[in-house]
Amino acid sequence: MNEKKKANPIRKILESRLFSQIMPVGLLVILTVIFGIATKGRLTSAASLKIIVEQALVVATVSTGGAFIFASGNVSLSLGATTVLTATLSLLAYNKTGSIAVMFIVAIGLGVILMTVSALLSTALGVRVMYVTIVMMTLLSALQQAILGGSTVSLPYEVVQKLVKGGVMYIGFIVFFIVCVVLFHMTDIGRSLRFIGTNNLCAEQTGISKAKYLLIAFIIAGVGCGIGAILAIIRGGSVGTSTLPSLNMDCMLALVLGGMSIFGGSKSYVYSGVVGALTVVVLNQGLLMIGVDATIIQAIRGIAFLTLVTVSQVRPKGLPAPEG
Amino acid sequence: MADQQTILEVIHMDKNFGVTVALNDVSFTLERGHVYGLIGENGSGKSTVSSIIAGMQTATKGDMTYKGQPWKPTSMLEAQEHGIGMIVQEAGTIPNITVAENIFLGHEKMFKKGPFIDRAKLTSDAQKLLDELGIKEFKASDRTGQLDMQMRKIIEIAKCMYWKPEILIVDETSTALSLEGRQFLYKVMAKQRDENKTVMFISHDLDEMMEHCDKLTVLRDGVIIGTLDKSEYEPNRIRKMMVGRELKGDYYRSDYEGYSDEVVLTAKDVTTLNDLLCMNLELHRGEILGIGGLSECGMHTVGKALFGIEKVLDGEVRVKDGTLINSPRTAIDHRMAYVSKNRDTESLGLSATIAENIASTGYKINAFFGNLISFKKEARYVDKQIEDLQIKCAGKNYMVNTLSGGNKQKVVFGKWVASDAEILVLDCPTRGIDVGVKASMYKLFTDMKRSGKAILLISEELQELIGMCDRILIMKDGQVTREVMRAENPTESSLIDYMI
Amino acid sequence: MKKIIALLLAVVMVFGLAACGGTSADNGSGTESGTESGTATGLDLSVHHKVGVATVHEGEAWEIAKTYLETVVGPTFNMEFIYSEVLHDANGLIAFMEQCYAAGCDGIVNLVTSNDAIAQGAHKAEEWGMWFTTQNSAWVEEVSTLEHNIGQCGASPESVGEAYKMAFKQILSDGQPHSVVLFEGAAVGGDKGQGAASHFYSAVGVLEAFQETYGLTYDKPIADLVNQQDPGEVNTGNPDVHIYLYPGRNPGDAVTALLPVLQTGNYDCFAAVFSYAAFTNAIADVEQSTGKDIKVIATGQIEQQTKTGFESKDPTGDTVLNGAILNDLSLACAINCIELMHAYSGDVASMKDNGKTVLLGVRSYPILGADVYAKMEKINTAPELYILTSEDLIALAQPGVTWQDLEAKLAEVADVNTLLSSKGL
Amino acid sequence: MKNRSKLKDILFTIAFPVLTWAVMELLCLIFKDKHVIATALDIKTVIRNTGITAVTAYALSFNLKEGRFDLSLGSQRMAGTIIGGLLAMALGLSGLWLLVFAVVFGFIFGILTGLAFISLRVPPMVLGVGMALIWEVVPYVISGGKGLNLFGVEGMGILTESWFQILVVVIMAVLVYILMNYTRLGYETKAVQGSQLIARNSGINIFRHAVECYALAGALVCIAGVLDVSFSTQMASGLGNTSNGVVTANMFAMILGGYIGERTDASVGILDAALTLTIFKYGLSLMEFSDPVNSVVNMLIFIGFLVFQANRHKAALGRARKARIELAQKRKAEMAAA
Repeated sequence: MNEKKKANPIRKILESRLFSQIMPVGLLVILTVIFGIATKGRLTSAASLKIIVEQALVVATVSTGGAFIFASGNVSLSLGATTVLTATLSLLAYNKTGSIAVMFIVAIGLGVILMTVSALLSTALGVRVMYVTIVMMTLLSALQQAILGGSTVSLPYEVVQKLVKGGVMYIGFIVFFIVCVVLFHMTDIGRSLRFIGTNNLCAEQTGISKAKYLLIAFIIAGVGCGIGAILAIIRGGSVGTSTLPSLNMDCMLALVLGGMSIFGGSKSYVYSGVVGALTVVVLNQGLLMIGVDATIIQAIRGIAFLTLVTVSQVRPKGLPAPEG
Repeated sequence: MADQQTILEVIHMDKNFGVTVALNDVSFTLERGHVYGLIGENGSGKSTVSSIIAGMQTATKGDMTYKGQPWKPTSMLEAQEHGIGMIVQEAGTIPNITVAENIFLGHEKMFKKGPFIDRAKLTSDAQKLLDELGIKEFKASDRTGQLDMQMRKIIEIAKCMYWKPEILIVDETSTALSLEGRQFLYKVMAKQRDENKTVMFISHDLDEMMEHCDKLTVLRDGVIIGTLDKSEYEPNRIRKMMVGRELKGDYYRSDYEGYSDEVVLTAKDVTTLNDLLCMNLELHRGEILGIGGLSECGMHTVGKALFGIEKVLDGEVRVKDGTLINSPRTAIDHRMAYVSKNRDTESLGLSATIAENIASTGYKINAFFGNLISFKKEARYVDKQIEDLQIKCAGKNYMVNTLSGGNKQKVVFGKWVASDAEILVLDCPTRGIDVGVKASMYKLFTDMKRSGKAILLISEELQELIGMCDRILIMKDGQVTREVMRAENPTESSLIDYMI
Repeated sequence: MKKIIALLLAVVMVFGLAACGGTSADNGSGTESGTESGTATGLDLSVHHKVGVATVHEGEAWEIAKTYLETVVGPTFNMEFIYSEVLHDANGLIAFMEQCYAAGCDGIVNLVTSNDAIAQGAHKAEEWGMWFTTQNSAWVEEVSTLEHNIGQCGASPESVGEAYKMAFKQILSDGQPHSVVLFEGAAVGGDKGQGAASHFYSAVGVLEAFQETYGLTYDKPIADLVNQQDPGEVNTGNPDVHIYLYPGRNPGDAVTALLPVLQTGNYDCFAAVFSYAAFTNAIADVEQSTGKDIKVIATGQIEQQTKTGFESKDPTGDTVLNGAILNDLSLACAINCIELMHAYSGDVASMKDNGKTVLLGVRSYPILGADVYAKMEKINTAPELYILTSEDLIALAQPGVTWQDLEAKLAEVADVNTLLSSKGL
Repeated sequence: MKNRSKLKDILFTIAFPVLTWAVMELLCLIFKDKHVIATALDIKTVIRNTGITAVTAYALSFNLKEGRFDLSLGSQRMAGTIIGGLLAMALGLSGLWLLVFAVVFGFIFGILTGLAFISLRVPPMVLGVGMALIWEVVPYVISGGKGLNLFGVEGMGILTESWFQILVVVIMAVLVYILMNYTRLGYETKAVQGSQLIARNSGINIFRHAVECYALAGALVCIAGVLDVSFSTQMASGLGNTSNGVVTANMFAMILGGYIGERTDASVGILDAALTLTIFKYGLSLMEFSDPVNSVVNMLIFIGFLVFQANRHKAALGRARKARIELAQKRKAEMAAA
């Protein structure tokens, strides 16, 4: 049955590419404006906006890298654990050597290595990506616990200050983000990954090697985890077993809020993570400022998230599943 | 009494999808003891009307009576239980359960014993049904996953026949069946007629329709154009009714131009795990080489093996410069292209846009600075194909799944034409495409051939092979058993003889 | 259309919920900035202050402290509190402080105990001009000179260590050899400002009690033993005395890991430097299986679970809990708020010792029997039964009251009997 | 013939826990001079942990095998157990009622999650992230942040009795077995696991089915919650989307169970796998592996198993290929001769 679909106009808008690209950004702006008004401008003050951006940075960075994996139709649950373990080990490396450069190199190197291992388990040994990442999630946080025990490792405050003053957080994020935008939207990497996400059989038959591009995706995500780890270190000054426990969930939340399909494919954008992370922080901050209890905010976050996802998608006739 | 003969009446039926009119004031009557054919292009409304009768959807306006009573089914199950069964185009069976469980899928209530399901009775009932239908190839307790696609399709037919339908609706089923499978289906249809029941048969295949239907109703754009009795059948007339414009009876190529001696692709003693065993072929520049055979002869694997998708265990596939083809990437790098038989699942990203699909072959071609892709070049790459192939779409940024079958196939061709492929391996490229688009496809093949490209055309339609190919290779048991030249002017029956 | 309705509904829902939670948003003028330092202006209770409370606690004891803050401290000092979710580290603290700053808070009560969290937090507070006060038993020197860091209080390490030592000495005094499994919590690094200092000194207290009673020869200094990250048996030099140390913050994991250890039957004492409740069933099972009584001593609060522990019997007929080292969260919170009030009054100097922050020790109460606890449990159950009542708070918040005065007050309420009699119990 | 293969299947199933026990026993004897299972308490612990693992794995499998990974399952466990427990305590009822209430609430949270799924129709993982945020708040608000604390509560003793725990685990395993093999739900589950699309076209109400799966998963996971809390006496009401860890940790049991169950039945397989893994972990903890190290070892073995499972058909494939190549050589020789 191939009756030409001429659905109602709202459906048409929802299906259009432009809408799905602009909607999340628009939403972020609207939320900011609403809360700006509700808090009599306190939310939109320069200091407050700076805070919002800084709070969103770690999630934004890690999910920007993660977007490459999600674009290929694979769900990664180990981004959070990778980032935290990376942060731990690079801090230990700093404490051993006292060199910031070593810390940076270890962070990015380790992020890449850990993610490469995940990728190879999947591409070379044929284990499903989701299972690999579930195992890695548990494995890496257990490793971190085994290494740290109950203690925390920290970076001396002067060093943190130096890094903050040097704008390392912003530079790190912006450089990574720009590279990602270029790789995702202007080279074959992003296009291939999206195509794999849309239909990996077809991609394979069009000469797009899933194994190769998935490996690239994991490596980029690994760099994201490494930079995210550094940002987390700079922000918190220390890492322990309970650092960023829900980072992976936050990243998924951010990506989806930012307009990306969890099934990846055509509707994948590298900036989703950034937009989504900012949206979550604005929502949090705004609600807190108008005096909502922190506990309730979590529930609101959940409701708002589900509502937004529901409203912005074309409701499938059947149940949502890759097969339809 | 004539009234007793009437089993179903459709009266002034309308069906709208949003602003699209799928059916417009359709009325007809079905009588017992007949096989009715419903024919029309894609989107003509033939599937819509049959699915309304079978309870898959409801009409916007109009009535139906069934056995003299008003008929308004709310689900397929309801229709089935009242004696209207439908074999659907793409229903399928579930591999991890038994044949019996597949047959009674959705009807497990029938075997309820308290809170439980009586599995023994379920299996024995199913076996009884298979015996009745004379199916001996498998048992009711077999796991469905062990059976091949043919057999699974036969399970679907059996599943439908369990309900002893008074009206059997067969929607585009034969396209998925091999010759033997079709014979089984025709037998079931004939039996139905002999038992004074009714069949409604929907198919693209005009020959098949003319052979098996007592009456043919032609639909176009949701309107009944006319109904013909068997005596009035004439292919050109029917085609004309379907498309609403004069179509040349023969839209295949009529020339006998030869091809170059230059071999561009060689397969030597190719053996794959399941289907091919020492298969040999040579494809020449400017040649359309056809491959035909019974569906399990392995011909669909040929395409995959040549293109490096299916692993070649023994033997080799090489292009002109001697490069061994062992992956799609090397194939594409040597300007090969492959169109799969399963267009929607293998050749297209349905939820990606038209532009993304076409551009998927051109990441390297459209790069300008290292790996950076030039948006301008890419847009040109895509636009040219949409224009040249006249892909009907609201815009290149719309999803492919909004297109009709023919236009989808054009997108597939677009991506390969754009990549300037020299060797095209096409597996059933005109499958499920309506006549109009088909004609333009054939023209495209001919043009490509003339421009020196080599085409390997794997097809289940004998007419197509005869009409288009310079040479036809007939396959059996994974090997090429016969070569037929265009000059021989083969007929369908001679080809079938070779196949068997 | 449906979409629009859904969107509207969502907006209504979000704001509806927001309204439910946000009743206090519009009352009170709300000071826009916290930069009011300068000359002392006297105790002015008419000014409304918003204070962010960054907690690491959850559960009953924390709820009791919250009730105290809400019903006594808040109304007395005209303070409004914003509570964090349960925080774990510096990252969480900073994020919460940012939110507080944006929400207009001018003071932070920080309960996140690790030096780096405290240091980071203090620096942030300094940067934004928010007053910062902390609950932790280890003094953080590196930020002690920051103007806006006005002080620390916490279970005083000596007192908590002493309490454990005392409790154990009493148990070990029967002349028999005893062995202990010690759940150390976040003790590792507690002396270096990484874990929790109180946990560290508690563990040290236990080890010292054993050492002094049996003349044990540990193969390492006690501090190094406590700082070991891996769980395991300590070399005691006495074959009849076994000591098993288990560091870890998650009681659930600890139970699974310690059950086989307890089951060897080698141990007849169990000490937990924080909540012991998760271990009760495991210990009961072991007692039943081995027929030996296990003495339990743990850090506790004045709350139901401590009461039940003293009142219930284990399978061998002994009480489930044999000794509790009580730390009163409410008292510590009160001290933090008093420090904040001094800061608001411009009286920062009297809270500092030569410009440096001071660590005020909140004493632990060792309770070694159900009878004593029966009296103690009444504490914190009514406004006049809190250790510091509304009058105490106002008296201690007067400008001119110094940190020495606070220290004296803490010493005054340090003894269980004195405290009980002062409350008429 | 058939009987013999059945016997083989049974031996295969028994071999997993028995061999694991034997290996751990040997290691424990060599390195620690201890037995893995020496006392009644050891048995009790193993039973309880097996129960928790098995029930959670069942709960996971209902949705996961149909392609729905419910990330909110942990929050449902927390919410159902805490609220059920608080209700039982408020009414002064015994531990049995706590179990009943927890299951009922788990069921309700499951149904609500399922209803949200079929009405919102967002991808399951997205739904899970959102629902977890919401469900975590419910027990937090209801318990005032205190969570559930059963220590010293009258009448909860029954929960810690071995016979009761065995009974719960056995009844639950039998129920799942019957449910999966002899009822409509089982029939539908197998069908939907095969293909949701086809099942739907055949008239199976996949919407109702999905809700049923969610509801069952919710109820089951709360049994695990109760078994857990009966021992640890308390369940904290955590926030911040961290509640799902306890559930995903049982993924290994589910997958290993699926593998063992190929020979017998999925429900038997999962129970068997749970027992195997519990003995393994228990053995490691006897050898004084700390919890994180224990996890690391387990996960490494899990990876190994996943790799094995993904590649176990390769040997057969290799043989088939070899045979095919030989056939091709023979055919070539024939053709050359002809």
